[in-house]
Amino acid sequence: MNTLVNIALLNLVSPPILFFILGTIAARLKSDLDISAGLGKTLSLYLMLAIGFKGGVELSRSELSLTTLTALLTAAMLSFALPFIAYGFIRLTTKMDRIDAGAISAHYGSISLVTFVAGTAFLEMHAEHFEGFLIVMMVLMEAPPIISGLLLARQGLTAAKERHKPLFSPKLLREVFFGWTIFILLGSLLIGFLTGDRGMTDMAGFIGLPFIGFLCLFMLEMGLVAGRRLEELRTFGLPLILFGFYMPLVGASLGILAGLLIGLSPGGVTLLAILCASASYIVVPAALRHALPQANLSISIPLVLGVTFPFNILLGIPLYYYAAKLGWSVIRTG
Amino acid sequence: MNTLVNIALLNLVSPPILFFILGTIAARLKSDLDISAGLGKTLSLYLMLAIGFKGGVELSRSELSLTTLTALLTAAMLSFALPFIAYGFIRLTTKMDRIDAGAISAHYGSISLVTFVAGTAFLEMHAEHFEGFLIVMMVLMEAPPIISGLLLARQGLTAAKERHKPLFSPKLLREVFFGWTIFILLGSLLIGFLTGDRGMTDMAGFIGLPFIGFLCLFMLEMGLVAGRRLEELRTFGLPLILFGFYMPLVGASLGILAGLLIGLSPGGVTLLAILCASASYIVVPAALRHALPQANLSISIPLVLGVTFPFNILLGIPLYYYAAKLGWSVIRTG
Amino acid sequence: MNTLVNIALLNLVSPPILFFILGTIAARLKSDLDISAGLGKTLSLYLMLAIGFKGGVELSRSELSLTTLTALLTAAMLSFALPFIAYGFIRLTTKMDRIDAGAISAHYGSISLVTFVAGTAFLEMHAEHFEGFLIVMMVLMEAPPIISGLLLARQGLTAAKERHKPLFSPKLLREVFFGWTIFILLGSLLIGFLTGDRGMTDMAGFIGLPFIGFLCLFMLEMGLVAGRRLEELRTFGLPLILFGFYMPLVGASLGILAGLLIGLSPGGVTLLAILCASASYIVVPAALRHALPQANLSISIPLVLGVTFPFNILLGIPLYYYAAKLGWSVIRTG
Amino acid sequence: MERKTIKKVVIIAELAIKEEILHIINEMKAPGYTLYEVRGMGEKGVRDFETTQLEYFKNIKFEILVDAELAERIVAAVVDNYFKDYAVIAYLEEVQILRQEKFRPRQN
Amino acid sequence: MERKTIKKVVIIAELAIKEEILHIINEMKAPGYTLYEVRGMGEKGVRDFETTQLEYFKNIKFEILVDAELAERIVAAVVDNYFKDYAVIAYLEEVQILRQEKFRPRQN
Amino acid sequence: MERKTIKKVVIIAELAIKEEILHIINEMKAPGYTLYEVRGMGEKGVRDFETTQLEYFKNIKFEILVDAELAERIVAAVVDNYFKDYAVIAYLEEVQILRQEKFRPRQN
Ligand SMILES: Nc1ncnc2c1ncn2[C@@H]1O[C@H](COP(=O)(O)O)[C@@H](O)[C@H]1O
Ligand SMILES: Nc1ncnc2c1ncn2[C@@H]1O[C@H](COP(=O)(O)O)[C@@H](O)[C@H]1O
Ligand SMILES: Nc1ncnc2c1ncn2[C@@H]1O[C@H](COP(=O)(O)O)[C@@H](O)[C@H]1O
Ligand code: NA
Ligand code: NA
Ligand code: NA
Repeated sequence: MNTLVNIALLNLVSPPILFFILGTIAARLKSDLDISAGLGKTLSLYLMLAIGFKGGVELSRSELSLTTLTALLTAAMLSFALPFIAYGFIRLTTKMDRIDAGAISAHYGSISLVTFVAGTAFLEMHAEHFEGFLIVMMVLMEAPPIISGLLLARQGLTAAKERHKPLFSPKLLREVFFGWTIFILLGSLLIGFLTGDRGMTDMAGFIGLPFIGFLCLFMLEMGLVAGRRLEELRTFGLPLILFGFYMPLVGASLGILAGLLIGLSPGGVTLLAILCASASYIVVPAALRHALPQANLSISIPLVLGVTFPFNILLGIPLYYYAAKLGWSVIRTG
Repeated sequence: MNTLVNIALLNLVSPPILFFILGTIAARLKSDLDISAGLGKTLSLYLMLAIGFKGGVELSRSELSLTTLTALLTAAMLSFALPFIAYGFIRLTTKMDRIDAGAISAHYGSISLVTFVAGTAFLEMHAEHFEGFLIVMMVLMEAPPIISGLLLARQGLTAAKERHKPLFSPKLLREVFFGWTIFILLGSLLIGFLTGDRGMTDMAGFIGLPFIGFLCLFMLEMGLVAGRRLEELRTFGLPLILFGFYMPLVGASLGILAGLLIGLSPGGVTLLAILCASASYIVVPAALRHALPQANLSISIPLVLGVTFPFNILLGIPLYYYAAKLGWSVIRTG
Repeated sequence: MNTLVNIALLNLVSPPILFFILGTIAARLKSDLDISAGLGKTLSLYLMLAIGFKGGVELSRSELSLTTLTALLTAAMLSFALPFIAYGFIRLTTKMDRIDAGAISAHYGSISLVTFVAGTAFLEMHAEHFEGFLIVMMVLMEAPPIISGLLLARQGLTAAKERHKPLFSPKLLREVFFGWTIFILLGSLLIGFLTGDRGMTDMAGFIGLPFIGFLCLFMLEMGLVAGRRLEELRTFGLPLILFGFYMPLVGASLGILAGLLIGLSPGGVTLLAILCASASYIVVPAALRHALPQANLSISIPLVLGVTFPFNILLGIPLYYYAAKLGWSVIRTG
Repeated sequence: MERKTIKKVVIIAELAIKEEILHIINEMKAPGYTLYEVRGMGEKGVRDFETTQLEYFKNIKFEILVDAELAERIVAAVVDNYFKDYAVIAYLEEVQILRQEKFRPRQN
Repeated sequence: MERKTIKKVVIIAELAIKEEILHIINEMKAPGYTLYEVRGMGEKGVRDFETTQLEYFKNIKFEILVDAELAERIVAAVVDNYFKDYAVIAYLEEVQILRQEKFRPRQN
Repeated sequence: MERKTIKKVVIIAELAIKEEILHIINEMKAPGYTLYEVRGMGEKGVRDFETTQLEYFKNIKFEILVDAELAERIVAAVVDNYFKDYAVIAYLEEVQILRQEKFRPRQN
């Protein structure tokens, strides 16, 4: 039977995870192993296109229900709320100023696509189905935390003129709503939805068969990226490092609760937990460079990539899955 | 039954077309969605290798017939003739000088590989077979229009010394005959021909299964490229814009007539129409930079990429197919 | 029945070889056909990941035997010994100084992954199985010849301080042991070993189906690279050019003998021969730039890429296979 | 050939403000610019990675050939708006050109 | 260390004439060159795209360290042959080098 | 604005010694550097290929803005250690900067 340990081990010996570890080791040993810039971008593009398209086809099979709507709403609200919690923890446990604390909290409110994709691969391994609209939920969780993060950080801005300039510059809005990640995700989702199963037969040889392989390459790069960030954690205080570990747990717990409440499948609950637990390192930082240039990304990035991302990939995902199943069976039987 | 409308709609909701549209929208909304340079080149390389190889295998199955030879000859002649027609239209309807008119006409005499590939994907969707030598026809249509275009443009060169310097510099010849597009196309065709079905079993997992997926990525980029060129059309006069729409129709009609005369299959006729209707934006411009540097490519490029390419992809192909089938049945029954 | 001629011809008309030839022709004709930098790196990465992973899975099926250990030991020793032979030939037949002779000999002691991969594809064509640990043998043959090559070259260093500075700078050691090629090969091997057949089912759609296609792209680039080096051979003396032809034969013969002695399968013997016959153009040159900067790589590189690599690919592999089979049947029957 | 001497404005900055700098260039009607993708290190730390994952660690470099007067204004605009919060440096060099008119501010 | 001052010829041009410029460099026996892939904007319009589809919108930049006399001849050759029809600029800078002999015209 | 003049050290070298040059830069506490991937030709032959297969044919270029004194020391270190065996050149240029303090050697 699937004890937590079994699940965790099975996860650790899956190719994507092992390639992630390989990448980390390579980075630590200062190997010259490197993923060419172009390939990195291509792989993200591929993952988003594939995951979006699959989700769209999935959606085209089920009809829009009330659950869907509540789910989408919940996702947006959760991601908007999380930064306030994160901010509280940081301010309580560290001496970080409002600006950087707000910036970090925005990262943790938002999501990491790769963690989500790893989650879907993990669920596949356990033949666990999930709702297609979870990809839409993911997309809806990218932007809101930026707003709450900014609201929190703004308190720290000394210059009045900076504090009172409009929260959303057109630049920020474009960054957030027309950003390429969202664009390719929603676009592929829509295309998958429109072309449905016929489209899937056309695309299966591209987004189906080689998917795990591409994911492995991508995880290899993530390992390299994460491994290189570890260095920078040296200078961080313990409280901040710890935050990188427990914040995902906090997020996941909320995600699981919410998921159970709105009646997602076990797979769906797991993915929502993963979304809440994961932290952004692409969309949010890019947005903050414009909306909050005073924030120091060399704190948030190493924390997200060096601590939280590996934690979720290596231990978090199986843990969240286990908890989701548990909660689910409780409800069922209860 | 397949009315024109059905065919057109079926085309519009196929993944490649939808990704093209997605790309165009992204470009219009100034999204930072972008296809890394390397990937762009790789995708063209892949498409040419795949299409060339498939054509070669196809050829290896059928033996060389007289139709083949007449077909190849027709293709070369058609592409040589088309620029004169195009040139006439431009000079009659616009105030453009001889040099630029000649340059543009060369683009329209020549072909666009992607349009051709989209055409083959379209035919596959309709389970419509086509002759393998059509890829050879395509290759033979790349160069001749450059010659006729140059002949026309030369009239506009004021400096006598320029007008009388030899038409083909060695540089131009190399550009045209050893250019990488032709090289990879003919090369793969030859390899496909030599290795035949055995080669196909080796390559199917590469050029077969993921083909549509790669095409989608490529069409996404084409959408971005096309979308960005639209801007520049603003400054163009209506007559020129219109030319971008009706010239493909003129070309297609001639292509269909010729195709029916030389007895191609409905699929073959369609593809010949597509070749005549499509306009070059890689080989011809590159060649003209050397052979006719006085020509202003910032007129031809936006016209080809912003008007003619999208028109062929979105509406042209189904239209030409419909017409080809019609013509074919007429002949059959007649 | 499989005469040598049949085998050789069958090899010559396989897609990878034909694409290699296509690349060479393109380079000779100065076509602008080019493989974008990023793609080149990606392809090597892919080949190494795929070949390593497959080998690992292969290993996971067989249990570690004594043959394995002797095989690994033999491989390392062979590659350490070969440079002394190569050095002897060069010094006897050319006027080259100790430094360059030592440098070249290091190249020929070491191995070329692509040649090895081409060999595995060749064996597949002949439904010939080989031992999974041959990939480990390959990895073990990369570094030792650098040491022997350095020992030989050192004699030529005039400056005493250079001659007596430690043979292994930490830099060199890192270069050799944490170099990305070794890292990805061994890493993928280990991952393949750990995940076994389950891992293979996940990865088959990535490293299985499209493998030959990727190899073709890679061979196309190798053809371009090799073709461009031919130029530089002009200035080389005949004895050196000849060395590029007979040295692989010498290496292969030793490889076959050793392979038969330690009881490898016909496929295994062939691959060991290929490893001994092939010469390095990535790992060794990179290492020598640091360990022996005085060496002139513009002698070794053209020789390895312009002569030995093509020779092995076009003629060597079938020849070695034929000899291996012959030797094997002799032993069997005897 | 006799040469004129004009200024080359050099701006090395994080990718994030590329559009902002382009905006300044256009606003001030600079006759042109040349753009490089670079990596580097400075006050704001190391920005020298090959991966694309982390766009905000990328650097770009602008070179703008203009007359001294416009050069000063461009540098001033960059310094005033971006030196505090962004990774950016700016400096001037002197170059000798042939046809001065090519490097006059655009009229349109 | 005492320095010598020599010229740095800079040529920024559309990719289409790369081989032509290399030809000039070799003809004139320049001791060497350094090549950059760049993007930019100028009289001939914007040439600043990341896609490879449109090769003829790409720019390259040559830097050639040579003595003043050869510098003038290289620039002259480029200006005379390509300024009219192609996207190209050329200018000179002064640099201080250590070992002048390294930057003398090639003999062979 | 009044300007200060400082030195720009330029080092163009084969990729193989990138880390060595970075080491010198850090050792000497240079305030920063900018790195380019370039191609080229020189005494040590042509190093101008687009393929990645042959890493040792790649060139990099370092630009380091520092005061004259440190500039001399950096160039000296490169020349002494690498000019004999490696493909490398080094030269100096003068640039005008705004805020000198930004380009003082690092203290830490
Ligand atoms: N002293 C320097 N020499 C050369 N380039 C520099 C120097 N200082 C800064 N840079 C470049 O300018 C970028 C931003 O500088 P900074 O704002 O000081 O971090 C760096 O990433 C480098 O590319
Ligand atoms: N004023 C300028 N400053 C910097 N680079 C320029 C300037 N003008 C032109 N360029 C560069 O030279 C290329 C060709 O210039 P042009 O022929 O004027 O279009 C442009 O694409 C730019 O890369
Ligand atoms: N005269 C020169 N002008 C510009 N760049 C040069 C020159 N000489 C050498 N270089 C650059 O420096 C690199 C190494 O030079 P070398 O050691 O002379 O081969 C070359 O590959 C070029 O990129
Ligand atoms: Na989150
Ligand atoms: Na046409
Ligand atoms: Na060998």
